[in-house]
Amino acid sequence: MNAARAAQLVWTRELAPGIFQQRLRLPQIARQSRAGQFVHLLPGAGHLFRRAFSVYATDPKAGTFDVLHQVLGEGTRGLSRLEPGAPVDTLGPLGKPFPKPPRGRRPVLVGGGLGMAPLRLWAVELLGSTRAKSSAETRPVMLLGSRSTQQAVAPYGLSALGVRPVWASDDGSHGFHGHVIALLEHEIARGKINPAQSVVYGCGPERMMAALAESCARHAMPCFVSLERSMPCGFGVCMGCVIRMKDGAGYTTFRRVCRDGPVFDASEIVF
Amino acid sequence: MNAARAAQLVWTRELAPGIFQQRLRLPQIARQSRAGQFVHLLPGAGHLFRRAFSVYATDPKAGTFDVLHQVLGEGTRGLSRLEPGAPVDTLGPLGKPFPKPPRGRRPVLVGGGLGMAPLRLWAVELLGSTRAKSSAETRPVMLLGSRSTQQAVAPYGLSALGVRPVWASDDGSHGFHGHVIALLEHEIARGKINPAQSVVYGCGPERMMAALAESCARHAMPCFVSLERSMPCGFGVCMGCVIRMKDGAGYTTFRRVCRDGPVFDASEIVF
Amino acid sequence: MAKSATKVDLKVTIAGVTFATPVWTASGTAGTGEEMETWTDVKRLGALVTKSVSLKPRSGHPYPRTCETASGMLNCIGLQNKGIDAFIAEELPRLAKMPTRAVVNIVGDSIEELVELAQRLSDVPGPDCLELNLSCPNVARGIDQGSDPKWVGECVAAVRKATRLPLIVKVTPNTNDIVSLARAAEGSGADAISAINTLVGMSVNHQSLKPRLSNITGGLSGPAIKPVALAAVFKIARAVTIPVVGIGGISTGLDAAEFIIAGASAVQVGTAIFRDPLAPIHAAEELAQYLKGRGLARVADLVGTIQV
Amino acid sequence: MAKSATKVDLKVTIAGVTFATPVWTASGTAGTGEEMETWTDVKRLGALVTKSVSLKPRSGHPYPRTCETASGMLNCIGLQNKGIDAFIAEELPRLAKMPTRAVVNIVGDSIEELVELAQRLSDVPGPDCLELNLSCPNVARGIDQGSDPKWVGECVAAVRKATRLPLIVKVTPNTNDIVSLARAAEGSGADAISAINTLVGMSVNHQSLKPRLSNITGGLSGPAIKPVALAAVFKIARAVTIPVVGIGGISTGLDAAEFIIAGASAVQVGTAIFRDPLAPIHAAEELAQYLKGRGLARVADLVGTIQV
Ligand SMILES: Cc1cc2nc3c(=O)[nH]c(=O)nc-3n(C[C@H](O)[C@H](O)[C@H](O)COP(=O)(O)OP(=O)(O)OC[C@H]3O[C@@H](n4cnc5c(N)ncnc54)[C@H](O)[C@@H]3O)c2cc1C
Ligand SMILES: Cc1cc2nc3c(=O)[nH]c(=O)nc-3n(C[C@H](O)[C@H](O)[C@H](O)COP(=O)(O)OP(=O)(O)OC[C@H]3O[C@@H](n4cnc5c(N)ncnc54)[C@H](O)[C@@H]3O)c2cc1C
Ligand SMILES: Cc1cc2nc3c(=O)[nH]c(=O)nc-3n(C[C@H](O)[C@H](O)[C@H](O)COP(=O)(O)O)c2cc1C
Ligand SMILES: Cc1cc2nc3c(=O)[nH]c(=O)nc-3n(C[C@H](O)[C@H](O)[C@H](O)COP(=O)(O)O)c2cc1C
Ligand code: FES
Ligand code: FES
Repeated sequence: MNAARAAQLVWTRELAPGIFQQRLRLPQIARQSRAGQFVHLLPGAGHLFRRAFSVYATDPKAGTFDVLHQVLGEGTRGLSRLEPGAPVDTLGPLGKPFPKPPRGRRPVLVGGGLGMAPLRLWAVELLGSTRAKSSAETRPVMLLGSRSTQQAVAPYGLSALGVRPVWASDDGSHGFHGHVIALLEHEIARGKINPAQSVVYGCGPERMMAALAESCARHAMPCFVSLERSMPCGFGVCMGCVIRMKDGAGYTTFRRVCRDGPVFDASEIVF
Repeated sequence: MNAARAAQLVWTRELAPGIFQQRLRLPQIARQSRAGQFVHLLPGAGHLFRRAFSVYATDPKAGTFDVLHQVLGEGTRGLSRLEPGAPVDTLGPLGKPFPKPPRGRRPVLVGGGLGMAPLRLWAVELLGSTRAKSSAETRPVMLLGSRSTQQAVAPYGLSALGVRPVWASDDGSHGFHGHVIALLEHEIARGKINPAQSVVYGCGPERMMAALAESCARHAMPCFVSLERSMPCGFGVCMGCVIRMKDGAGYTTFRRVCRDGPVFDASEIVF
Repeated sequence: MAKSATKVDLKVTIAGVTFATPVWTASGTAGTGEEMETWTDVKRLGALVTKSVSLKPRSGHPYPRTCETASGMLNCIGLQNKGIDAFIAEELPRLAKMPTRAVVNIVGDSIEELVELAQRLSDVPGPDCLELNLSCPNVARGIDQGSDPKWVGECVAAVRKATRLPLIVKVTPNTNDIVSLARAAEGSGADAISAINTLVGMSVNHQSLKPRLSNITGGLSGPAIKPVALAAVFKIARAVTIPVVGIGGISTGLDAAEFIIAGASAVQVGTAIFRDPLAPIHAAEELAQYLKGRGLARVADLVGTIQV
Repeated sequence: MAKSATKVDLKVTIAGVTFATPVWTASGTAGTGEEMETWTDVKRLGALVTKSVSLKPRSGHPYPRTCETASGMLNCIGLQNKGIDAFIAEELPRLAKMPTRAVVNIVGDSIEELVELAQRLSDVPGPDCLELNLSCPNVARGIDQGSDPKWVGECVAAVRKATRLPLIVKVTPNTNDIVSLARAAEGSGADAISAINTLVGMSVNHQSLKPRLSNITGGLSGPAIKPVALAAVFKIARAVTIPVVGIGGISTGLDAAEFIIAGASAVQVGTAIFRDPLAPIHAAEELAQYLKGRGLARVADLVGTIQV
């Protein structure tokens, strides 16, 4: 039997205004989490509902895991203000991880804003499994979008592993001027990404994921997206966090993002 | 027009386990408060209701006032944990103060537990008004009851003014062994208090006030008691904080402790 | 929606009466205005709705009359009030002079009583409007009658005949069909509907094994009931053509905006006054800011703009 | 009350069925138990009450289906479920093996549907009890029928004939008279009453001007409604002789104790499970502590001990 347990806050770092990386200690999460999975954190004893965060980094030896979040409302504000040592009631890891790249396809990781978080862990896992035979052809490519330089957070520890994200920013202040999907198209157009030999993993705002799905479909690239929903329970009992399925009917019209996802084959869902 | 305003917490001192004295700065309260009146404090932004506390001390020159409270639930806990400098939304001063002693009657102040708080300010005011002609006959007498030594808090700054409370404690660890009403009877019996020339002011748990009223009635001493009620508004609009009046009928059966009190002539109310 | 530096006009007109703002006090939470004059600038209130007044004085229920609950409170005040004679003699003269609208809330055990109250209040200066409390859950027969559309219709029709004052009818939420109550009131000549009153609730002390209220059950109010109130206002506003006054858990200007979006033409702030007497005034200010931010010049431009 | 070092027995018997503890899960908040097996020790649950199952599969309403409110939440799941065929084929076998009682909650658009559901569930291993959901506020006709004592009576009578399984009837709080509903159910052969389901509520986004739920209105649950639920349980328990199962805003063992004091023989924990799947188990533990502290050996010793 699993159960919610108290993680211990190790530290909090404000990486950009309102954007926080937090390290928590809870060995089972550090050990079990796979990229794409999330933890459901209780921001404090006074809160009635948990908040979902992708697992951003893990250190199984130290028994710690990291989350990356942006202060939006009371939940994230509460978390960001905790003192080191504070207990954080944690349920997880939850959800299904990213599926492995199909044979012969190079992973292209496309993230918007803090959608980068699960992709960062995914890049680390991909590198771990391919390091031995790591080559230009199998190394993950990472395309990241942000509003501006200020909001662009470099994926934690990735550059040391030799992955350099290609950036796009809405205002052109950070890399490619434009949307990250435009960047993807640009990279395909100039031959940097070969759709026939790529698989896309996306995480970011829903509209971006819809555009990504559309673009991948056009290029006949498999595409997996990680989705967000308001999640009362996070472990599959409330049926609140649903997404509409293309081939669903009756009971299967809607599936739960928390348990049947958060990662879905983009071609199967209705945005 | 008055209005609730932000007082600033100057300091908090834990006088006994769970018993706190807090000094707040808000010149209008410091200036206007009279003994027996109370302030209605909001323990924090997340709280829906205020909490009532007797004004314990004032320093009109410094613009500060003190409260003395015991941590019972969320409200008092929230207050006790505030950091110096924190704003405390304050409504007050509220309620009617203690009435002046009738001519020729020496004030006897009878308090139980933190009921001592308004009596301490009353003693200071009485001394202020009678200091010039202060004598053994007009000086207030103070009888205080507590459960044990541990819980006995000495009235702030009174000994410097020459008022030494006579103590009673339930377990005999602090002064007279027994209830403070028994102490009052004892003082009357041994001639230290002359009912014909005394007026009693009481504050403490309701049962103690009932016993005090009964004792005073028996000795034909005028008696004024300060009462506590759960107070949703504190300024007279909700009709929640009522006490039953002996001579009431219809609308006047119940009166508001917050606005018609909290100080009442003990002979007029039904405990 | 055009966003421009509009000058916002908070005035609203309901049943021919103009109110300085759409944010009023709720009955039973601002007394008869005397204390509000001490603690707020009453001319910035849209209206002062008085505590329910009955024909005869009422003592109300013994203490304890209130208790706190999760995001709300229960009360069983029991309509303590001095009765219409003393109200007219002692309270109305002051109310008449108060620089805000006075909505006098009346309650009765029978239609006859309500008719008499309405008549008495029609011949004296002071009341700008009457609010009929057909929904107080604390009086034995209050709920059953108030949840019967037929009774509501008869009641409103009788009071309608007895007075020329604008009539706001306050309906009970303790029903399966608040819309029928509102329709019945409208059909019988109500000028506006106000909703909601408190929900029946209870609290138990697990140490003493006693109810926390002297009258065992009481009325639930505060933020906890806001969703119930919003649903009621939304449904009523779609079902009637007269204005709706939204009540229930409103503390801020954004709360007020939500009710107005859902269809309310004005709102009342109740329990939130206990925390801060200035709550209705602050809410009106915040509402003005909100309207300005959306480029709306008048409250009416927001009423019922919900997109469904 | 004697306080002694009693060994507390949490077992309760309702309609001839014995439950390990009086703290159950509430319908729609624990699925059909699969996830609860992952996240809790189900044998320490008094019972697993399943999400409502209907005759045909239902898709439910589109996202957004939930939103947070002050001390509560709204939902308009819309009874998404796989229908009785798939339920019996895929869920019941697991439920039958689960080391806790299985209370199967059924919902239907008509009496005939409910009868058929009850029949289908009577012939298969698994269900220890049926709970009739006559109160879901999210389906068009749910409320009106469920608040009509006559319909409730007919419905329960028909289902009663169709099954020998113990019948718990879950009544709606969206009524002026929940007691009549409970009485009607008792009169028609219900073995127990459960109350309450959610209150109708709504939330509005003042930025988008849209309702926060896809279905506009939804059901309010959580601590906000606890006072309403307690009042309902108290009143029902005094009006019927069959056991009452209390539901609404219960998160802790002390909450459970309050309902039991008010007259409930068992309770269900709903929304609190979303915060912590172990909530019902922790509540049962805390309840045992509480009973021990009062020197009570059995839950039955606390039922209805309210001092009024
Ligand atoms: C699987 C998953 C993984 C996530 N990973 C991350 C992450 O790594 N970093 C990060 O910053 N955020 C992440 N989010 C979003 C994060 O959960 C929300 O930003 C957070 O719940 C907002 O809470 P709040 O109280 O601060 O904001 P509020 O806006 O006050 O929240 C109010 C309500 O809206 C819900 N809500 C609002 N927006 C979202 C949203 N986009 N997703 C889910 N619930 C929402 C909240 O749960 C809550 O019910 C993730 C969400 C999901 C579902
Ligand atoms: C006029 C007046 C003066 C007071 N002066 C003092 C003082 O100087 N020092 C001090 O320690 N306490 C004083 N009290 C009592 C103090 O207000 C309560 O102890 C406090 O409200 C408890 O709040 P809580 O949230 O910590 O406790 P909780 O027990 O969690 O409060 C729960 C609810 O019960 C109410 N409540 C419970 N007991 C009381 C009570 N005895 N009086 C009023 N409300 C109560 C609270 O207002 C609240 O609604 C005074 C009360 C009144 C009415
Ligand atoms: C203490 C108290 C007393 C009330 N008295 C009355 C009353 O006399 N007449 C009436 O119509 N409503 C009365 N109400 C109901 C309020 O006017 C209002 O309808 C309800 O409280 C919901 O609004 P709120 O959540 O803003 O408080 C009372 C409410 C409270 C809290
Ligand atoms: C998300 C959600 C789904 C629910 N689904 C059902 C349901 O299918 N059938 C039912 O009878 N009650 C359903 N309920 C109502 C609960 O069983 C319970 O009666 C109500 O939520 C009050 O309890 P609570 O405050 O503990 O949640 C649902 C409640 C929630 C929050
Ligand atoms: S959040 Fe409850 S089912 Fe997904
Ligand atoms: S506390 Fe509201 S009238 Fe006294």
